[in-house]
Amino acid sequence: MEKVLDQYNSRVYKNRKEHMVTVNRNEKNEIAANVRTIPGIITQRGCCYAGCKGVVLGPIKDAFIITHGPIGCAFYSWGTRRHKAKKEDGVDNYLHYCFSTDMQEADIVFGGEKKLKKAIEEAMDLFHPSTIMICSTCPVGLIGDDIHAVAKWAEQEYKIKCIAFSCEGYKGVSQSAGHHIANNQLVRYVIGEGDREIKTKFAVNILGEYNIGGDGWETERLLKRIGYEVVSTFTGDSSMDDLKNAHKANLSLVQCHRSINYIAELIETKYGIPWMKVNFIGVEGTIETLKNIARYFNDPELMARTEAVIADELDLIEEDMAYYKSKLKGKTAAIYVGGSRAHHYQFLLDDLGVHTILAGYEFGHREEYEGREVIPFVKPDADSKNIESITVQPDPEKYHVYLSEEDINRLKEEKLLDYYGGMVKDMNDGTYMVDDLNHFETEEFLKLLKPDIFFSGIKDKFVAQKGGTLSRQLHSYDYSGPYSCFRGAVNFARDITMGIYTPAWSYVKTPWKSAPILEGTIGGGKAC
Amino acid sequence: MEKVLDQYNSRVYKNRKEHMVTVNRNEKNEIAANVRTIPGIITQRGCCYAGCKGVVLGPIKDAFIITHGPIGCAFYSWGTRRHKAKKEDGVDNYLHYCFSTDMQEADIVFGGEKKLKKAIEEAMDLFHPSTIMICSTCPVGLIGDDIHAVAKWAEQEYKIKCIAFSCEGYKGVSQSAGHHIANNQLVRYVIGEGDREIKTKFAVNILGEYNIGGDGWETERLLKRIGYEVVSTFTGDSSMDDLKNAHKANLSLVQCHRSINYIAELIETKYGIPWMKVNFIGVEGTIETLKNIARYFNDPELMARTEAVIADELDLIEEDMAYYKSKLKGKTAAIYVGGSRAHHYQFLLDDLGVHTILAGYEFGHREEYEGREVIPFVKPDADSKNIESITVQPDPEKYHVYLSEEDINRLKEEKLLDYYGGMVKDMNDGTYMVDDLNHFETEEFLKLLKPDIFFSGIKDKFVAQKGGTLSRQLHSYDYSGPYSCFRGAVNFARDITMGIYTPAWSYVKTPWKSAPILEGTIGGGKAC
Amino acid sequence: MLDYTKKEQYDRSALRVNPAKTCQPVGAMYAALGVHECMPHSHGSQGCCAFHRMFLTRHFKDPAMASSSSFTEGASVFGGGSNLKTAAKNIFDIYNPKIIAVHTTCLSETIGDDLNALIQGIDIPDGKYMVHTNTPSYKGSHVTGFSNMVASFINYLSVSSGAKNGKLAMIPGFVNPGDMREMKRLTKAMGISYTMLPDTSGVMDSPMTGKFEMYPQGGTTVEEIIGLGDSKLTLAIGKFASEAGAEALEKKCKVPYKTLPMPIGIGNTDKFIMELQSFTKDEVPYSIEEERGQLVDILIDIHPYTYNKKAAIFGDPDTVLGIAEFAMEMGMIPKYLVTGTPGEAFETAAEELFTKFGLSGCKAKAAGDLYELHQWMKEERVDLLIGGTHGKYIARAEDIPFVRAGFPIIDRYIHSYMPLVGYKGGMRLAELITNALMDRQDRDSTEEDFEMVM
Amino acid sequence: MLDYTKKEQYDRSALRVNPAKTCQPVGAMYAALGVHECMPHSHGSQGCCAFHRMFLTRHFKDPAMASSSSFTEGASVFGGGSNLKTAAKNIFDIYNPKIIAVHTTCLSETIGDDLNALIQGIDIPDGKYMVHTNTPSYKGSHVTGFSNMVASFINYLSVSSGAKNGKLAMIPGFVNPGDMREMKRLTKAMGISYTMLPDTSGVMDSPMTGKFEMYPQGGTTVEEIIGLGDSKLTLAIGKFASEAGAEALEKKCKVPYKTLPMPIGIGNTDKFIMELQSFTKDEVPYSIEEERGQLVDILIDIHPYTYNKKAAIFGDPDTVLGIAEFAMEMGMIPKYLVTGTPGEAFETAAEELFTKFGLSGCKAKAAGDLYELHQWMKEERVDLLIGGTHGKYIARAEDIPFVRAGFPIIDRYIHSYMPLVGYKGGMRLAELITNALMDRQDRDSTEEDFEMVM
Repeated sequence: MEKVLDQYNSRVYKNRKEHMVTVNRNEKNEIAANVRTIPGIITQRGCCYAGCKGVVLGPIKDAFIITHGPIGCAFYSWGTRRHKAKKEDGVDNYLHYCFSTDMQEADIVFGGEKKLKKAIEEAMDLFHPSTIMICSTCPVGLIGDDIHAVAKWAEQEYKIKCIAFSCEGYKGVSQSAGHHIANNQLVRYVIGEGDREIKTKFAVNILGEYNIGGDGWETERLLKRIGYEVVSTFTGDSSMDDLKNAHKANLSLVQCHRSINYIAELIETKYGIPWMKVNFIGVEGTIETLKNIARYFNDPELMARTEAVIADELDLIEEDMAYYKSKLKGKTAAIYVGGSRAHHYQFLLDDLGVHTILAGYEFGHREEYEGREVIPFVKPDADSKNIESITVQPDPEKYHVYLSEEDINRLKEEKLLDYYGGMVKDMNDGTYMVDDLNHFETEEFLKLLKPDIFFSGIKDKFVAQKGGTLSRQLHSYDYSGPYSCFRGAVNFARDITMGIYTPAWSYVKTPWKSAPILEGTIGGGKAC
Repeated sequence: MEKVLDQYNSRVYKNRKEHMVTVNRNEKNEIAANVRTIPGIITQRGCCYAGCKGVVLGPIKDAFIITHGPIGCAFYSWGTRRHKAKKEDGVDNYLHYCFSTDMQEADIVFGGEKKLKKAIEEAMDLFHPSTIMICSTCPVGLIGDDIHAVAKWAEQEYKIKCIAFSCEGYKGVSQSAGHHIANNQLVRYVIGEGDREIKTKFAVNILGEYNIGGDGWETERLLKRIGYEVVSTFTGDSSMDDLKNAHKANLSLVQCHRSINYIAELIETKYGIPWMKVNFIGVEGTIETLKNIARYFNDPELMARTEAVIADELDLIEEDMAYYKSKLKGKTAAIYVGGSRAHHYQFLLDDLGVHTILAGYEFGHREEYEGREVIPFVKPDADSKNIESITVQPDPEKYHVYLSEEDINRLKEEKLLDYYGGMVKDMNDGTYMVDDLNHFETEEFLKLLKPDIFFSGIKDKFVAQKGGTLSRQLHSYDYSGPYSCFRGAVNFARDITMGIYTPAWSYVKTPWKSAPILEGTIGGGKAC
Repeated sequence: MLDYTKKEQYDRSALRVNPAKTCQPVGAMYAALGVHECMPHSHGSQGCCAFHRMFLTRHFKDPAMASSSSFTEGASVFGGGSNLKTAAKNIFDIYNPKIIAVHTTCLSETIGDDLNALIQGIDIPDGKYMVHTNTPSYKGSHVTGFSNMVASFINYLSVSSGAKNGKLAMIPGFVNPGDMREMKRLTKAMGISYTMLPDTSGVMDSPMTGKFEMYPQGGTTVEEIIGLGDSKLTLAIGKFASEAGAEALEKKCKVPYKTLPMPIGIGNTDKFIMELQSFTKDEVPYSIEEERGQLVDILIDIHPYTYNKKAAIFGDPDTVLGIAEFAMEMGMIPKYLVTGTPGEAFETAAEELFTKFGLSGCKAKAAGDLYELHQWMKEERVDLLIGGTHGKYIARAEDIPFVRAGFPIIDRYIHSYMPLVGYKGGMRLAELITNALMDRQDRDSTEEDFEMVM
Repeated sequence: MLDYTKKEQYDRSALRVNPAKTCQPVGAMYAALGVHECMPHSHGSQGCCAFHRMFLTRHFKDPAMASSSSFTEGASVFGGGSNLKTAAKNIFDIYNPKIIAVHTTCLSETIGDDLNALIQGIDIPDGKYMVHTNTPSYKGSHVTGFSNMVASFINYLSVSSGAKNGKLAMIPGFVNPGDMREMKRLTKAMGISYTMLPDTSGVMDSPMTGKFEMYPQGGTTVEEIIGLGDSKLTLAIGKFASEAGAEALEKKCKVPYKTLPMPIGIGNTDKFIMELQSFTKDEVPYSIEEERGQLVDILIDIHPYTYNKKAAIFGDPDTVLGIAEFAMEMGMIPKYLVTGTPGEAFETAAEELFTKFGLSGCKAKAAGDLYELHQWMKEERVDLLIGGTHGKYIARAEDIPFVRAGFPIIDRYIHSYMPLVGYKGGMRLAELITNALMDRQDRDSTEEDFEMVM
């Protein structure tokens, strides 16, 4: 690690040193996270807009999202994130569209509200959406457009739902700020409005599951097979109506802790529904998760069904997993992805005998590294203080509990509820944990650690590969998936196996460089 | 014409001079045709096998044709001739298959009958055809395989129809010999065997229509619209069963005179059905043909229906034809194709205002040039004598007449029946008629006459085009069609219009050759 | 797919739906990647840089290295000067480029950061360079950004020494490395000494070597850019993407220039070659004449499959105009031409082309979008859609054959190596188009019309 | 489509159904077209010549000039000597070639015409040549005919003067002009002086000039063939198509030779380049290294779309083996390999490849046909079919993506200009294959799985 840091100047050295930890289970493994990236350092981080529109809101299929700003941001977030959604009767699906006010110089100079209103008017004429969301990009905040007032106007004018998100790109230090802003507005304006009838008491929300590559569908399939009712998924393949009914569930399952924990907590406060950190990535992880959920619901039949389904699903993948494990055992991996995936995928890699030797988050907070116990000790800084935190009160009508307070408290004590332990507890001594891993460090760590696979995103994928290290994108799954639950594990195993064993790697070396004057028999030809 | 001939040595000069005529209506316009091509002269002609298997037999969809010989001939005639055929319930369709005995050296040395028998055995096992045809290629005749004996064996062994065709490539002087051989066997073994019920008295055979590019379908559509029943088509989109019933018709329509006139005559002799030369190419040609047929059947209702259909079909194409004529009027064409097309297409070109300045046949006989009146004066030579001529007697049971002998004779006198006048009568003075137009002459005539279009085949198409003359294939229609009847005329007009007006022609000249040092403003750019 | 797109015309003035352009900075970043040892730098919040790198990487499947000023809310209030200063120091320190090429974003433009002043205040190491261009995202498009960045390289660096160096300056337009290679091959074949700016070949199509290179072998060197001032002539390939750079060089160093259309198709490549010939005065080598003759031969051969086929073409203006003219050379009807990039010149040039080829009933629109194009296609169907990946939804919705050409293509591979320019590029494009049309004919034909020979 | 093809295995020994080869003479004709000012001459009945010219024209969409002895029944009985004599006189008279290259047919072979004797009896004009090869249609295939014709050119013409000329002799195999150009480009780039025989580039891909040339600019000259005897080394590209010629040159002129696989894909092109390097001893230029690295880069990038995809490949043996190895380099499984050309060496070479790449369960068959291939594909489906046009029926019947590669392709255009050999050819082939697979994924995906980024 020092080898990497030593090449920095002193200011950068000091800063970056705090973002790196050599894991030692006997120590605190404190890490700096969710702080601003030093200018000029080639970070892989995105912005607040990407977190709000791109991650949290984007998957909502019937939300007509107008990006208010110049064209770029809308264009880049059009169809690129693989949050899949099915057509559904009576529910609009705008995922193949891209809407923007495409602000021009005059709008910047004279203000863009007028154009935004006109855009809404045109949207209503052409598409008749029932929900419009407005997401602002950088200049909007600076020129002072009041998008919230416009939203209010639209609601009155068209009798639709219209929600504004002030998610200008410069807010916060990464996508994380955008998640928070999206979470706040969904709690404020969406959750709790529904009145759908819930059919079983085993009713759950899946939070922080965006259905990338169909992960959410696979998770839902599994849960339904056991007997759960999925009330809402935040926000993969969801309609507004799904989200509005989230308060009807009896448990919230939190898959991606970072992007959605605000909602999980606010739902509990307001509606009494506790949340449980789950992990549907990896066979063992999925099994443990399923058992934990069953423990919460505490129903013998459900428990039996859980065991039966686990056995059956295991049976179907056993042979494949054994095969892939035989091909992958002993390989090493480095993971650097957005939020929780860098943690989750270590379980799946473990299943396959692959050791994770370096892991880091692009926009995680300290609790994703060190566990929620660290929250009281996290000091807010200028950047985080700029993001609004909202508070809610119990809803007198809709507040409901499934377990007794006693049971809940017991489960909380057991850290089964309202708890997330973070990544470091699952990492081995001597491995590395690096926050906001930048280009330079990526290059250096890859050279030093020589992992067999580097899991990352599109921006560093080819950097790694040019250097001879296989890289798979864990944001987009390289356009494959699903990777969740049992079947997903096989897909994942197949994909990395093919990457590692792809014959082209063996041609990287130019043969005439190693054997400049080769004589003799070639390809079955006769010698002279 | 002399300009072309003058470049030949004396022997070739003498020979080729006889194949060329400058049309003069006041003279005899005698031409040498159906005689062997001088070795070394690059002819476009094919062989006997091509005429027999390729042209006449190939289109019969449920005939399982085994080419007995080395692989090449079967391969070349696989799917390349565009005789289209539709799937039909209960009728096999082998047109997408290619069957051959693929003779090897041992078969040549020790004889190929055994392999042929085995091939039939395998064909029966795998395909269960109801008809097998055996077509022999060059070496088979030389080594003396008795394919007719094998055919007889197969008929007995498998209770199927099996017909052998000794159509070795070296027989005759062109494809023409092959037509004759095919015609003979079809009369001997096929026609007359059927017992299909004929529904109307307006029952016709269409002879010499191979449904290239769907021509036959269009002709049939038109005839049926008027009220005719098409008993059989020789052989486009036909089944064996269709052919077997040809003797039930009341009139044979002969489209391609050259390839089928043997059958037309033999049918008349044997079953009493007269034949009429028709021409469904060109609007005026089609109209005249339809009226002629109606005259034969001599039914007022049919005649009225004929007029009505003509009027209606004309109405549909009028505007298009006028448009294309406006684009094509005054253009000139040269035509060199297999048999009758060189004659037929002059009508269609006339419709469009295009003048044919040179025409010739690849394998026509003198009667296709000069008319059937010349037949008594055609001297058989060694090559033609080698092709069997068969004679038939009236069939006591199946002989039938539609018109009185008197009427028939009158129509014959009027040259409406049993007559073909040949091409020359429809050509203008000063135009050229060239038989077996070879490569050298093609090149020279194109340079001298500079026609706007050269209609020919694939072998000379690109010769013409490299020289800057548009060429359209009239064997395959360049994979377009149908070109027959009214609608077909529009297709044809469209195709040659696009060929002539295709912008690429204007780029043939390399610009820097004509303007080596071009200065100044280019493409809207500023001058220096 | 795209079920809410309606045939009926509707005049939008505010809502952009399914854009056919993106913002300036990504173009500037791409141009800067075409300079050797250059670090493109995005002066704004880090999301811009992330989006642009992501997008370029998706198109080229190669690393797109760039840095950011990583604005936070503070910088947005107080200006990005200190961010840029820190960034410059760190970039030179850590990544050691020869030159940093800064482009602005809508954020820094709205704040009003004065980049000239900021850069002057920065302590640039000896022998290193720092340049900038203004790329407000709310004006023009990615093509404008490309154009601006090229002009800024010239404005900052090019110097006229007073002695001409006999070289040709060439601005290749917003094209793929494969296109740049082809233009260079032709120029070399003409025996011309040239400098191409920018030149992303060797950078965005760099070979796999087992070693990552932050600055691969390709790209125009700073020395070459400086030397541009002594060029004899500039060829600006594509009015939209390249004229600004050529104008800058004329203004600064008195290098005359000519603007050529993108050399796609025969006529446009002819203009390119003739211009080269007029530069060198040498004969055009037979090899080029042969390629040209082959392409003409091909176009005549394939005309039955292309003639009168209607195409809708969208993408960047210079590329769309080039493809449209080639389509017309193939006898096709470029029924609809759409670019997201604003600029009347596009529509004017398109109308001139329609007139030249005697076509009526074709539409061209600048500052258009794919929603409108789709509406037109519903109103009157075309036989073929040509453009970048974003057309695939329309192609599927309308079941229309689709040829990917232009920028961006983010759902296919290898395209960036393969030129569309030059006669060779014409062969490729002709093959792509003909195959798309013939594949469709095969797919739609009945069994009895399924052709063995075509 | 092909409804009568049954999955169940059936052992045929006599009936050939849907062949994957054709007869020798067409190969000899093609080889002869690769000699400058040569008139290929078919000694047999004129239908052979017509069929072969037709077939070559359909593949190349360019004139295939050749003459015939125009046998009639008489010649078949009494021998074709007088026909040949007349033909030779007329050909020299009218078409004035430098050389006539006669090939036999099953007819003249069965008659037993002694071509050596016949030609000796012909009065050949001064400075003109007449050679022949025996191409009995009932042995081997068109590839054999090609091979025989090349050997005969050498046997007739090549002379060892005793002084080596330092040149490399190269027999390129039965490939397209585009492939020959690419092999020549690479050889030139290595700084090697060479003679390629035959060389149909410039002949079968000749440009449109508005003037028909019976003998276009391309082709190996007779002088060059004579000079082959002084070559330092022969490279026979493709055992089946080229070894016979190389052997002939060794036997006649003591020129040593090496047989290389068709340079399709990385490994095979590496062998080609290494062999060239071992010939010249010079360094391989960076431009070639760069192309290679680009191809490797591409293969790594596309592997998720190609890995473990099963392909059926048919066509000519050298080509099929080359494509198969490239497919394996792409991580594909070349499940079925079929050539119609007989020769155990094909199956042996295929088995060696399967072993080299650790694959089991793949089948290879020489002297096979498309009926059997189709049966296999029914038994176990593949993801892709690669071969000439005749595969299109199977592709449609089984709804399997189809990449056209090899000979003959008679239903598409432009392919003959585009190399499959060399690293550049690899890029093309990789693009064709990947696009076919990705287009299929797009076609078959549900709307919700239809991907913008791939």
